[in-house]
Amino acid sequence: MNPLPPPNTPGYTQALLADDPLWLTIIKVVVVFALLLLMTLFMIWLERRVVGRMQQRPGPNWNGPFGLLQSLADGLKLAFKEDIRPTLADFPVFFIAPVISTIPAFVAFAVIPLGPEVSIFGHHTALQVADLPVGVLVAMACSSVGVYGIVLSGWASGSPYPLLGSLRSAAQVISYELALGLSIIGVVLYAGSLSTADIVAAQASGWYIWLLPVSFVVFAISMVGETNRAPFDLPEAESELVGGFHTEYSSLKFALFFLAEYVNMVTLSAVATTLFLGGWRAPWPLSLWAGANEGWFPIIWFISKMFVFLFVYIWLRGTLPRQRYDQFMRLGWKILIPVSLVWIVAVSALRVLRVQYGTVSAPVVLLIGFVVLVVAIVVAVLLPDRKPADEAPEEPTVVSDYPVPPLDLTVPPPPPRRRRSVPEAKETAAVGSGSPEKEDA
Amino acid sequence: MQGGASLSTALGVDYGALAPLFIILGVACVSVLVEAFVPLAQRARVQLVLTLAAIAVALVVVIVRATSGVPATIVLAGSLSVDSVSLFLWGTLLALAIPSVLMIADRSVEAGGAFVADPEALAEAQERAGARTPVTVGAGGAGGSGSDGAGRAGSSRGSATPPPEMHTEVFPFVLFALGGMLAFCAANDLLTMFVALEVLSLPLYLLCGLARRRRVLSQESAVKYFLLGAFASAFFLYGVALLYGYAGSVRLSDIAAAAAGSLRSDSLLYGGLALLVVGLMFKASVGPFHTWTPDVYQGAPTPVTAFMAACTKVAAFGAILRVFFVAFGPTALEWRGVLWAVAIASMVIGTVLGLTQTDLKRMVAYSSVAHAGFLLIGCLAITPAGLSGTLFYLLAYGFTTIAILGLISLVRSGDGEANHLSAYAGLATRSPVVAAALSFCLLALAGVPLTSGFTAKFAVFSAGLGDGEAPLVIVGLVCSAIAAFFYLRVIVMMYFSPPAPDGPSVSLPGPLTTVSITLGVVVTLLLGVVPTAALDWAAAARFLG
Amino acid sequence: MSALVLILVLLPLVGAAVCGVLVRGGGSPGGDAAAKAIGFVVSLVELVLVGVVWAMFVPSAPTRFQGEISVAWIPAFGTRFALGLDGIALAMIALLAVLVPIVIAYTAFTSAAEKFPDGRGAGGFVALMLALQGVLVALFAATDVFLFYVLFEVMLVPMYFIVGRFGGARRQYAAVKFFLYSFLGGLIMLGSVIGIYVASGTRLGQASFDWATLQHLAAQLPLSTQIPLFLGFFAAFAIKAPLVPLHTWLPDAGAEAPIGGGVILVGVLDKVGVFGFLRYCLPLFPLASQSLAPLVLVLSVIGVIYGALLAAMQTDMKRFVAYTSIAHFGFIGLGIFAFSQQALAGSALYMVNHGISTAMLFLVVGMLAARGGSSRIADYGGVGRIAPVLSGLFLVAGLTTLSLPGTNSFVSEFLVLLGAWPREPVYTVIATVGIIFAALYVLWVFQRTMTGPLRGEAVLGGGPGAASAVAFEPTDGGLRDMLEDDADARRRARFGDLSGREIGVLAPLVLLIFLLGFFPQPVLNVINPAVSATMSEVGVADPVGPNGVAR
Amino acid sequence: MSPTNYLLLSAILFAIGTVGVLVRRNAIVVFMCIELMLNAVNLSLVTFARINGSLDGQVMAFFVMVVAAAEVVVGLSIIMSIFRTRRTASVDDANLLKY
Amino acid sequence: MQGPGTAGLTAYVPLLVMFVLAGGFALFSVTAAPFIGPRRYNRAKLDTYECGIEPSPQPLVGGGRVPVAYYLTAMMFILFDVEMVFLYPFVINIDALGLFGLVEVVLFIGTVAFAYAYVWRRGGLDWT
Repeated sequence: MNPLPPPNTPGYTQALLADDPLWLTIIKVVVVFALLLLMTLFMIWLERRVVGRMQQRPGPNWNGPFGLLQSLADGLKLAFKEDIRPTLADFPVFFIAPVISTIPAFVAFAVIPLGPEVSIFGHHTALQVADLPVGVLVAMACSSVGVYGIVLSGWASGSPYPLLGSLRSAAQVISYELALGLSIIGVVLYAGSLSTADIVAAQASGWYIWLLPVSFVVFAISMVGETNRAPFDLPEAESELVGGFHTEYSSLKFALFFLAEYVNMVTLSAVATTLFLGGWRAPWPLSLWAGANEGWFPIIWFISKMFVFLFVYIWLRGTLPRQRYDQFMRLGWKILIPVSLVWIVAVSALRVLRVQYGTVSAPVVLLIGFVVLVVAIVVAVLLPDRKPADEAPEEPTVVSDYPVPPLDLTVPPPPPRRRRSVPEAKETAAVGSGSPEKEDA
Repeated sequence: MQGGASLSTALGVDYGALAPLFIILGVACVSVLVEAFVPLAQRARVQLVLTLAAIAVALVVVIVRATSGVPATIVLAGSLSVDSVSLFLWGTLLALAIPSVLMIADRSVEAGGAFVADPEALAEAQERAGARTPVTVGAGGAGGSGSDGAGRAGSSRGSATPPPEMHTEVFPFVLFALGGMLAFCAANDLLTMFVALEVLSLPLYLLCGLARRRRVLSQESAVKYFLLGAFASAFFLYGVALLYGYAGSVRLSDIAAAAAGSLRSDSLLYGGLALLVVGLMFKASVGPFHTWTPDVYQGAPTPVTAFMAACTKVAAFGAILRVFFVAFGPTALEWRGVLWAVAIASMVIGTVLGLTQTDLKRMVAYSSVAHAGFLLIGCLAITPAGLSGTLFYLLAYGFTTIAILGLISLVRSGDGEANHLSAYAGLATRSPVVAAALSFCLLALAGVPLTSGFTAKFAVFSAGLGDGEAPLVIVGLVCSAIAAFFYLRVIVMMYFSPPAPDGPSVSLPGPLTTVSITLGVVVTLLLGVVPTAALDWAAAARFLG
Repeated sequence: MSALVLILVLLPLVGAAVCGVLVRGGGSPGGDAAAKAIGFVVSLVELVLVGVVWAMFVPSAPTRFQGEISVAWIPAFGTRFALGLDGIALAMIALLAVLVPIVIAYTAFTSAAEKFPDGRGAGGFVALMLALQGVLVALFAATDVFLFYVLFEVMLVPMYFIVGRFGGARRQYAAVKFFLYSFLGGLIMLGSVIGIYVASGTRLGQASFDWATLQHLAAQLPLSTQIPLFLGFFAAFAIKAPLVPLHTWLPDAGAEAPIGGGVILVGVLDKVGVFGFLRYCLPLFPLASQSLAPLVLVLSVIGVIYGALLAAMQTDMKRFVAYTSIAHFGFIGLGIFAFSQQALAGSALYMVNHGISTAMLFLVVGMLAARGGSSRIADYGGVGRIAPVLSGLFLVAGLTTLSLPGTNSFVSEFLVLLGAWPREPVYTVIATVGIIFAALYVLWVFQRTMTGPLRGEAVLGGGPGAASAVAFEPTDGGLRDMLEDDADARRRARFGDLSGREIGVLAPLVLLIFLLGFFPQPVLNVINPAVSATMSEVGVADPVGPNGVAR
Repeated sequence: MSPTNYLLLSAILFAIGTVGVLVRRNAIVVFMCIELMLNAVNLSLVTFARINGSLDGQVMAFFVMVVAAAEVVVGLSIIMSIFRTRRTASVDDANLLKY
Repeated sequence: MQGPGTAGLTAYVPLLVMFVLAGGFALFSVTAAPFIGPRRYNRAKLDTYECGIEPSPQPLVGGGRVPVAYYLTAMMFILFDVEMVFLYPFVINIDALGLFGLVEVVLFIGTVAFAYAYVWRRGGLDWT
């Protein structure tokens, strides 16, 4: 391979990892894999505890210290449940769908840099399974491949609820993947590279959360949408779709979907950390001490940052009611996407100006004009919509052919102020306490 | 176009040269916004005015540039070549687009327009009708555009409520297609050509499926056109890839250079050429690659058929000319034989199958296949005469076809157009003017002197004979003699046979259609009697390698 | 004079336009009548103008053409709108100018005007006829090959509509057949036109369509290139002036066309073919025409015999006329490709005479058919008894058709045979047999229809009287005479003799027949210079001396 | 391994797509075969770019992707419309238009 | 965009390993499940789950009519996804492209914004 470029320059980690012997790679992979499994078990426990605490109840506290083994017990119990294959199911697909949704969740984590250069058994390497020139894209690709598992599972179940659930989840994942990708663009712009390690290296001077707040917010929101988590857990909205896409699944197949969901959470939190929170870099006061970014310490910083996100996940679930599907899509299509588009234009405009002209000159004004134009268009778009007439003939289609519950319960859209009104607060509790039963299915 | 570095070198964009293209595409985008923001009541009018204005301005720009003698340039990092040929083709395309747009916009022949009802208009119509029946899901239009109205508009036609307005999206479609055509026949590298090909095809696919009457027929034609079109463009693309592998560039001139002096194996070159030609021939509905033509011509709304028949042919043959002359001129001797066969096949197929048709639109389709063969004769003569002849032929043929289809769209029975030959029995007694115009145009297609058809045929054939294509020319002459038969059959029907008592009615065309038909007929006559100006302009056209 | 030529072309077209507008606009009987009147007047004016031109025409002029006009038309192709008259063209134009008013008068004004299909008025017919005349005049006068070709094709359109709109029962079939044959021929010719254009481009450096230029070019063209080009032209002309294998459209068209249309079709339109031989095939491709002459001669002679035989076998009078003219065209072809001054002159004169005689025959047949309502020979018999004038004129027409000495045809036919003898004795002899056949078929038809006792559906009308007549036929003298007188009386009432107008229509033709029969000289004077010019262009020595004795 | 193999692969894929288009009768499947052809072209484009050592091929692949996407949108909408009209996506059932 | 001659495919080996490991795990689970778990036959259990009621006759699996809105969403997704794909290379070498590139990208985004506005106004994004 080509000689090592100097440290902290783009491509350094790539070159470093390129020299990894196979055994080292395998070790890393196994470790990461185990880490993810453990994180899943721990997350389930943590979620139930935290949500329980938020709802003034203990949550699981019987098996093991603080009920830590509860989720392990659940997993084992699932393994010993009967594996049901519905007669109408398209068996091969039904069989392979959980696998498809599981694999990418794990693979995506491989590109996450957990720490700087260390020496393992005397071999110099970076705490990262793989650093690719297109690392970020790999992460995104994996997250979007995962949806295949969901869609196929719903399709293969041969039953209306899973079908609709999978359709919903497909629509939702692709919608929010757009926002996700657009928000990443800002980061890539400043880092000038798609390699995760380079991005982390580029944040030495400052985290991108400060530089690109809008991108961060968009990413955070769409991260939740991407993982089908509350308040965006519409694919498995019990109140509408029974179990959603995994209605017909049981036993370990069900467990795999569950696993995939939580691993996705972890992975995306890790990605968010890498992109916006400086990855394994020590937070501010600690970063004053040079040693904080050396050796094995950074793993601590990284995991703790990651847990911030994970906690927010749980927190959201505990507090927010599930959105209605149209509200949810509106949020994604009518707010996140235009905002991030405008944001990208603005950021790149500023970037170009800073690089090319120190000062503001005539073409700059013209350019601002362009940006304003785009903004104006988007604003014009934000005008109050007319009642769209062309959906009217479609509704009978939805209910036409065979008895499915109408996709969008025609609830009259409540004025925004009545969002946090009493009955919906009740629903919050319902949702919050809804999840444990789901696990004990 | 050519990767990052050369992009920045291409900063200097010659806006003067590209003005027509920019105008058309820009206005296309604007008209999308019009669709979005202008209320339903004014939409159709605004769209029509906007579109016509754009085309007219672009035409003026082209003419000014062509007459002012600005030297030919290659713009946008060598992707477009604005030479005299491009200008001629642009002028032709824009000139042909005007009558087509007029026909498309016309709402007098078919009440409410020839296209599917606009969902909003449909909703309003239903409110007006008091929403008697629950909406039945009829033909779902493109992208869920509620063409459910089709069936409904048809059913509620008898009732008092006027049929709802048509989809005004057709105008942006037409503009985008037009822009694609402009780029297609001026493309100087194969990648641009491919992109332009798609830009011109995709809107056409959609337009074909939007007929207000005979939804299923129309949608079928759209599906067929789309599938076959995508198939052909895949071939085109593979050809591009092979040529890129051969020459290391997709620039036409580079390919020519590589072909001229290279020791590489020519298998890539000729394989690429073959695949490329397949794609192009498909678009031009030549010879064995014509299978989509009759179906699409029949199924598509007649104004769209006119637009396709005229403009697509011009664009496609413009591209064919450019490829043959600029990229493969040096190696002409090696590949010309094959294309001779193609040309002959096209002429024979078009003629023989045309004899068996009883549907007028299908007949026009097959005649267009035959005409494609004649045009190919001109293209295969890699000489200035061949070039100018083909260009002139395109101009003449386009106007005649538009006029014919416009006239066809006038003959209507209870449910939409009556295209069957028998419907034309005794048309002359019922509406002499229409019959006269139609028979004049048919004679023009047959190539009777004093019509543009004859002048064009003469130009092409003389060019072909001058380049030693005697066999082709003879076949062409024989074919046009045979083809005269099925044109005459229509005239016989119209003039000599007594009108059927319950025959179709000839709807009185509104101003728009009238203008476009008149334009077509007049140009056909002028190009037949005093073609000098056009011929000179065509003769002055030269490629900029 | 040039202006005059131009007017000759434009006047009928304008007239046609006016009539057309009148008919289209009104469709009312008023418009129709006005159209007829105007059309007739226009054709008369045209006739007068032709007379003037004839007077101004100088036979001894040195130039090939007189009264030339030449305007650039399509520079890109080097075509010019060029007109000019030589003797033959002038003769043809004159013939046309004579026939058109007669036809119009017959169609528009005689009581026996045909009942056109589904009540179409004669106005449209007049308009089409004038248009046809304009095109034909331009065609004969054209001195630009391209222009000639264009008119050659355009000529079809009005004729197509004349046959198709105003013809008999199977008119559609006939019209389409006519159009397709001619159009096919035209396209083959187009090939040759383009070919000679390209050839001139390569030979002379700059391509041209000018007749004179191409004629000079002819000297340079090798035989190998001349032959295909010649064949192209020849095919078109052979179809137009039906030589035998290509003649099948003519009987149909002739039979189905309205009488007036038939007159112009057979009388003038077909002459375009032989005119083409004289004007284009021979001068432009001399070598080819010499080497291919035997082919043409064979065809012509076959045409003579074949036409005669089939004419004799016809059961329909119109078809009969058509076949007779096929036989005559055989003679003309023979005369042309015999390459001698006399034969050529004879053919040229024959073109005129045949026009007149065929017109005569057609008209008479038409009048007969108009009375009997049928054109089958078998439907008539003994017409002479009830319509003596008609039968007399029929006889005149027949005699000129079989070219009895003293009628016009005799002169031309004699000239042809005389001129053809020294070079082509064999063909001449065979052709002479045709004359005998001609006598046969003409007289046989006359005898069957005009003489003898009254017979036939058309005459007897199949009424009760008819039955009685048949019944009483073989009884003895006195009673028969009485019965017959009264029967004749009855039938005269049903089947009148020619009206004054009809006689007026036929009179000029009869006059011409005998006039040209005794004094062909004026026409010959006009024709001869053109003929000799053609001879020199072909470049063969005249085998016949000035005094008509073979060298 | 040598780039030629990639070219072979792309040729094979292209052929498979072609055969599929010609053989299969379901509009959607035909459509997928066409997409397969396009991607085969992409492969060969990228390979040629590697051979020629220029980026143009990859850029072209980008354009092809875009075009393919546009085609997917348009094609799906058309096929869906006829599917909703006739409840079938088989090309054979679309037989109102006789040749 | 990385030109030819980067680290090549070896950099992807770890991903492959991870893929194999996760895949093996998942496959093992799904195949093992039937053998570990009990099997008590019960027709109702194998029926389609419809809240306990007798399942109504089904159309072909997946052959049911899918609401148009989903197709629309898919198409919009393709549209924007392609846009995104083009934005990445742009931002990677934004400095090289400079002002021209910026103008182009603004035009590009603007063009997509037109379509976006159209879909929005015509209710393509509304689910009610």
